[in-house]
Amino acid sequence: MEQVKDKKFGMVIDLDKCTGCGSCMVACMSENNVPFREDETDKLLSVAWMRVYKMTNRKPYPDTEVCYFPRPCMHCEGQHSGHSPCVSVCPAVATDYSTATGIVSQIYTRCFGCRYCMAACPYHARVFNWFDPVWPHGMEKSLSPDVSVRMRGVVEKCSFCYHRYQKAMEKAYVDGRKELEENEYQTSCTQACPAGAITFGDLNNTHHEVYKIAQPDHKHHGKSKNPKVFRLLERLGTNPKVYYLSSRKWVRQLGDNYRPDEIMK
Amino acid sequence: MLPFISFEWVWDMGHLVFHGGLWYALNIIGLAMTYCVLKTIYDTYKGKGAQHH
Amino acid sequence: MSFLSFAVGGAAGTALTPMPLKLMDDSSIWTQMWPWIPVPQDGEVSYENSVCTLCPGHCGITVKKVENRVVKIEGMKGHPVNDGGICLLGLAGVQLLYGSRRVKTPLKKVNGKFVKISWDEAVTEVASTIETMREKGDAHKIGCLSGTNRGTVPELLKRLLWVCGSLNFFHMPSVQDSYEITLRMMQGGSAMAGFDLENSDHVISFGSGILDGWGSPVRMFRAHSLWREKGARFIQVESRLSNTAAKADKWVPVNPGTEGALALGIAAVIIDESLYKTDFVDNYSSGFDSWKRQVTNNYTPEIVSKITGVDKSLILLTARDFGRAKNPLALCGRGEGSIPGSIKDFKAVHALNALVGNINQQGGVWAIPEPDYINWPEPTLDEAASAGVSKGRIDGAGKGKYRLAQSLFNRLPEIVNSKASSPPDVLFVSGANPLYTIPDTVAMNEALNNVKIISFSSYMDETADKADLILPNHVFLERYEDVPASAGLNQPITGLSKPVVSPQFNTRHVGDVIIQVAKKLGGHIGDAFPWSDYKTCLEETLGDKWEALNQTGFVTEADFNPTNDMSGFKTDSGRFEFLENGSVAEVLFSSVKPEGDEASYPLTLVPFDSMRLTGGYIGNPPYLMKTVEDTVLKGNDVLVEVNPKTASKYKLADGEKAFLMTPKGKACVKIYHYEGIKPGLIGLARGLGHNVNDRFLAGKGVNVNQLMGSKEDTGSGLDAAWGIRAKLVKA
Amino acid sequence: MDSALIPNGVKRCSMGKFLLWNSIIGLVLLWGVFALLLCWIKGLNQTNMNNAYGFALWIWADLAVIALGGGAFFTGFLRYIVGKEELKNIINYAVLIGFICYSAAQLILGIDIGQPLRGWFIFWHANIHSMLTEVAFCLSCYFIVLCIEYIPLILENRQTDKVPFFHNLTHNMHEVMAIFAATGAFLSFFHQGSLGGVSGVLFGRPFGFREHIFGTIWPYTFFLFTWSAAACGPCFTILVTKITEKIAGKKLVKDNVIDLLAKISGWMILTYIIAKTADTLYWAFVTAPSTGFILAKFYTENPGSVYGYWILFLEIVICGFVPALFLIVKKWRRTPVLLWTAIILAVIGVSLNRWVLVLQVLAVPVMPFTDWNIYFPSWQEIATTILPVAYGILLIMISYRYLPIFPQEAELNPIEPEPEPEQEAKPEGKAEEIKTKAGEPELKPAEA
Repeated sequence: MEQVKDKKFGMVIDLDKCTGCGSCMVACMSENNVPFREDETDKLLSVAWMRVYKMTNRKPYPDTEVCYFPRPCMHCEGQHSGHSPCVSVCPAVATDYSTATGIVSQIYTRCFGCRYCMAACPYHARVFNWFDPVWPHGMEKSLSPDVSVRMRGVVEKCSFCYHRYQKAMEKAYVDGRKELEENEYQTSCTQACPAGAITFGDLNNTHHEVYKIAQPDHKHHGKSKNPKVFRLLERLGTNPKVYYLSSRKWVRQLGDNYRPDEIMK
Repeated sequence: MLPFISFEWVWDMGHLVFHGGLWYALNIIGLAMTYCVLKTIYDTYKGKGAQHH
Repeated sequence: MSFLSFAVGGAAGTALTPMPLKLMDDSSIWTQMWPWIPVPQDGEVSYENSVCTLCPGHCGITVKKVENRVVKIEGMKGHPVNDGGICLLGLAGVQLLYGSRRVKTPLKKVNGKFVKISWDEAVTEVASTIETMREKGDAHKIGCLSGTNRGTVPELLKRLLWVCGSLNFFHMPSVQDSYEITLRMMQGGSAMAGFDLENSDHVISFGSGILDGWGSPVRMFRAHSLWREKGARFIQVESRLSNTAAKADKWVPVNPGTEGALALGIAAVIIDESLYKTDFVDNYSSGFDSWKRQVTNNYTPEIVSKITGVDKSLILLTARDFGRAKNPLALCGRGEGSIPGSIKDFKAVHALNALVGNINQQGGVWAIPEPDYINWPEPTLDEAASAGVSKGRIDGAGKGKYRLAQSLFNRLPEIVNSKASSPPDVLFVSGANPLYTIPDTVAMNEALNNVKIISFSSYMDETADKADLILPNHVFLERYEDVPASAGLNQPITGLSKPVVSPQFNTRHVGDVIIQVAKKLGGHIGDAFPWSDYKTCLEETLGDKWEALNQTGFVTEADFNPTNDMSGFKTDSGRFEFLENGSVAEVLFSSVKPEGDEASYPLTLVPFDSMRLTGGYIGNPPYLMKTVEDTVLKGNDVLVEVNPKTASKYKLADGEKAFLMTPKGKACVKIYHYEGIKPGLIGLARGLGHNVNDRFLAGKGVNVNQLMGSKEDTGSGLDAAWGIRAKLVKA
Repeated sequence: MDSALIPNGVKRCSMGKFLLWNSIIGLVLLWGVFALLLCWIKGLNQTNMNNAYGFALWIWADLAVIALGGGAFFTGFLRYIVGKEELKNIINYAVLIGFICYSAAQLILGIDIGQPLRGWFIFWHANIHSMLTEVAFCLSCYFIVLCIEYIPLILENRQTDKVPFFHNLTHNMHEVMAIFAATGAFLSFFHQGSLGGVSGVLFGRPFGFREHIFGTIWPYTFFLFTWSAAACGPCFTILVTKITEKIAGKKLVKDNVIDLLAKISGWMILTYIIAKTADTLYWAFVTAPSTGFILAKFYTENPGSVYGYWILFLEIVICGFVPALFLIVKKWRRTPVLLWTAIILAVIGVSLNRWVLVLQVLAVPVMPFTDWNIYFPSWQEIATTILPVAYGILLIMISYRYLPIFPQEAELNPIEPEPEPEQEAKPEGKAEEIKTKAGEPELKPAEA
């Protein structure tokens, strides 16, 4: 029997197309039963799996430029398989790296809220439920049964809409297939993005659009061969699976830290 | 935590070393304490300790 | 002692049993299923297509349901407007359906407080109100304000007013009105402006927030992405680095309010360097020569540079690029387009389009015919109605200096104050929230003080709160409604919004209410509404479209293609008019001066739009509030964008509290140092400062309309204010 | 009233004074318990932690008390394994302090985790690759050892000692204490080290990350933490002993004992701080720059300039080399002022080190477009951190009153015939006052 090949689901976000509208954030919230509170202006207490950062080139008017930067979970692979910053530190195996999909999972009922993973993640992709989630009377009707509601005191994060993968696989299984079509499994943000800035797929599959844009060099921990494509904080060795595309040099440079002597050249 | 029971368990070097060390230490503590208690029961039965007072 | 031994022994014994382990296990299992954490109910999943009517974009949506619950709204694949994409407001539509802001039953204000009434009582109340007005001979003092003027629901409202004796049907104005007026003046006839964005290779936007909610947002985003893919150029002319400006290939920072002058300046260069399309100008236009003279004489790059603050070289460069492009396209209308703006700006920009010959051309501006499927027989008016109708409109729209406008609700405070004509005594409000969205809300509030407001609002918004009677409509996910046109789309489209779930509360379709009120009134009025209910009315009206609409959710005219069609000009000359009536004054740019004097108000407040804040009649749902950046709102404080240079001049630190004062009002704000705003300006987001019964929205920030004034455009009578003089004082 | 419980040959204050001070400290304790309940019932929104500051005051307090409680394992190691006999005169107190520190750490961890009822998952679903798992296991095991070491002390109370079983148990446990001490040292080596690894393994946090020994096993901070706990823990033991002496108004441990411990500490600190300096230099010039960070990025341009180079100077020079020299040079360590200075500096030094490796790690922005995170604890966090301090003081007060903690006390303070109970009580009471007021700032970082 033919062995099912390991997937490496990943994303390319085209920062030239991204308008910073925030639809990806709401698409994610709505899909994943993300709670909301009366005051959501303290972004460090806010539960959001996808966050759109705004960065500027820090030049004065009128040379100012702005670029928006959507940041889901990077689903880091690390330098050796599954050694992502967060998975390696979780004391209770509440988060795990799947070598079959490349997805970093989070088991809410297992997490006991030590927040070590949050300290480990340089992307702030992980958020803690500081508060009990409360849906105003009637609004709980909008909750999706595909994703469980998280309780206070646990960490949560983007799952690349893993439940969608499961649903797609179930369907494929019923159809007698082992492999999914590219469009069968797409994340909620990818699907919603009105600018079509997000491309999602299998980075191991050379036919997938995401592979064609990201051009990951698997021999070098997935580093992109496309000069316009970069990953966030690549130098830390996190080996993230979310790639960014920008035609602007300053944007690409803001994706990582550089010493002054490196910026010179 | 326990082999065979918990699904996190993997039979690899890491688990053997880690849990080996752990159970080694726990056993020493347990055995030493058991020894103390048994010896104390024996001593007390022999009437030791009371003559101090 | 024996008890102590017993207790100690018991405790030690218990500790050795599996009980502590069992308790430990149980307690952790309890934390995994806390009773106060909701468990979403599973069930059969189904999908239904509909149309989102939360903004004029009218995207197709696919609603995901579990049993009879809506759990997600997604963009409809294959829809001509959005093809699968969806904006954040559309996504958060579920929260409007189930949200706490809903009006759950008809309400009547008694002694300043709302009391619940039955639908029979509500319908009777409305009928008797109309009856009384008619008996008093005040039928013309019944008014209606609708969010839109297209579709069967506004038409039913308009019809009800008409057969009762009033022509005072208003709709909320926007840039769509400005564009219609512009097209009427320059191309003749009545049509909507459509933009063939996807086929343009060079777009210049004069302050339009094409990525901030202008037009049909999702379609604009898709067009922008397409430009990126095929390398089309996109230039943004704006005084603030908006999201749109941030995405532009070139941001042309301009003095606010002078965008029209820049358009004429660009035209002058194009004429000067003979980059314009002689074919179109010579064969299909009229008045070009005198227009050309005016432009080239008065809008040389030097002069325009002085007016706009844009470097001469940049003007030349921008003009040449535009003139040389294959399919250039210029857009007008500030921000998301909620304020109509100055007609002169629109005419200047439209003339620029004509100059490069892109009227009814690929990648150009198209005249989209108005939807024509509503063809109800003219009703018979009774005596009271005829008397009322003969009194005409109170806002003067369609006559004299306001001849170009259809409706001028912004003039209401002025009408009340001047007592020139009689203000309405009764006002129906449907799909609008004028007490929040119309600039100078204080004046609007005063103007409505003596008006009996009958609201059809689904939500308890500012206007509904002031109403005497609320007859809550179903929200868009619960009702049928035809959705004609999509703002700025390059093809005629009709959509159908369908009920995907049964009504959650004791609400009723506004169409049904109108029909029932009419039947209650009886006579000619009842006769004018021959349908048993709204659905029947809709079905009959749509005729053969009904089937298709029910199946696919939208119908388009497949054969619509106006490119190279130059026969469509319905002006007297049958040509494109550079100059209507040959008037020189029309060419001359006149800046709409912001209200207030420069001496006491050295700065200028400019409202801005963003996708994350809805400035319209529907306030932000909770998920949208979640996306609002902390540089816009922090706690309950709104932040105003101030250039660091300006801030240091007034010694205002980043994050510091200050009072923002305009001739219209005062508000406490926080300072946000933003390099992307022109020095001297204060940027304030539209869409905050709601005063509604929703703790996720209310009391957060300041409603900019409270600080803004209205400025009547000389060309149309519509509101053209883009800013107001202001000052900042340390708190 | 309770004279039958008080050890033979020593004097204690009156029951009234004792209870009065007990209740004052008890009030502080209750305040802490109130805050603790708030955190448990309402959740961690009671703190000023946030998604950027998932680790904060509490984790620092944990790391610090474990380091300061390191005096117990290291003194035990010296006493039972190395064979420094003199240290038997301070080992009891070292064990008690260790017991307080470790129970405090566990209490704080119990508040710190978002789901306290699932705390045991760390054992049951253990991920052995996580430093925290190693910490949890070794820490719990070592706490058992500390309990075992504390039990004989309790049983040596005049009344319990009369019971033959307890007397024999005490005797037998003392017989095999070396085994427990050895196991304790083994466990401490690992959990102290693992605590060092907590930030050292965070390769997503260039401020905390360190190179690993053999490339993969443990970061060098693992050894630095064990070493620094062994070096500075005894200083804390000396400090608390000295404070207790001040409060009790009498000498409790002979100078030669203190002197020996201080000397060993001195050499330990010196070797540690040299290693720490080397580590810092390698990190500053090799490890961090390889990820694009230069030292200035960690220490400049932050709000209020809270995090500056002064931290490095304070930690390495003022609280490292200075106390090391003070303790190594015989003349200096025998000068009371310098001894006091040295032990206080050493305690501050190790606490500062833990602070930096918990809080500054999270304060430094890693994504280039984000800003520094600044944090200040909420009153609930402070109260719950003071809670174990109060608990520690109470336990010391009770233990000191009823247990023969200081074997040399009777010898150093022979009871004069016909003592006046009033006079006896007064200095004790005053001393208690000093303890709570003046003693607190020093005790806080230690036992919190």
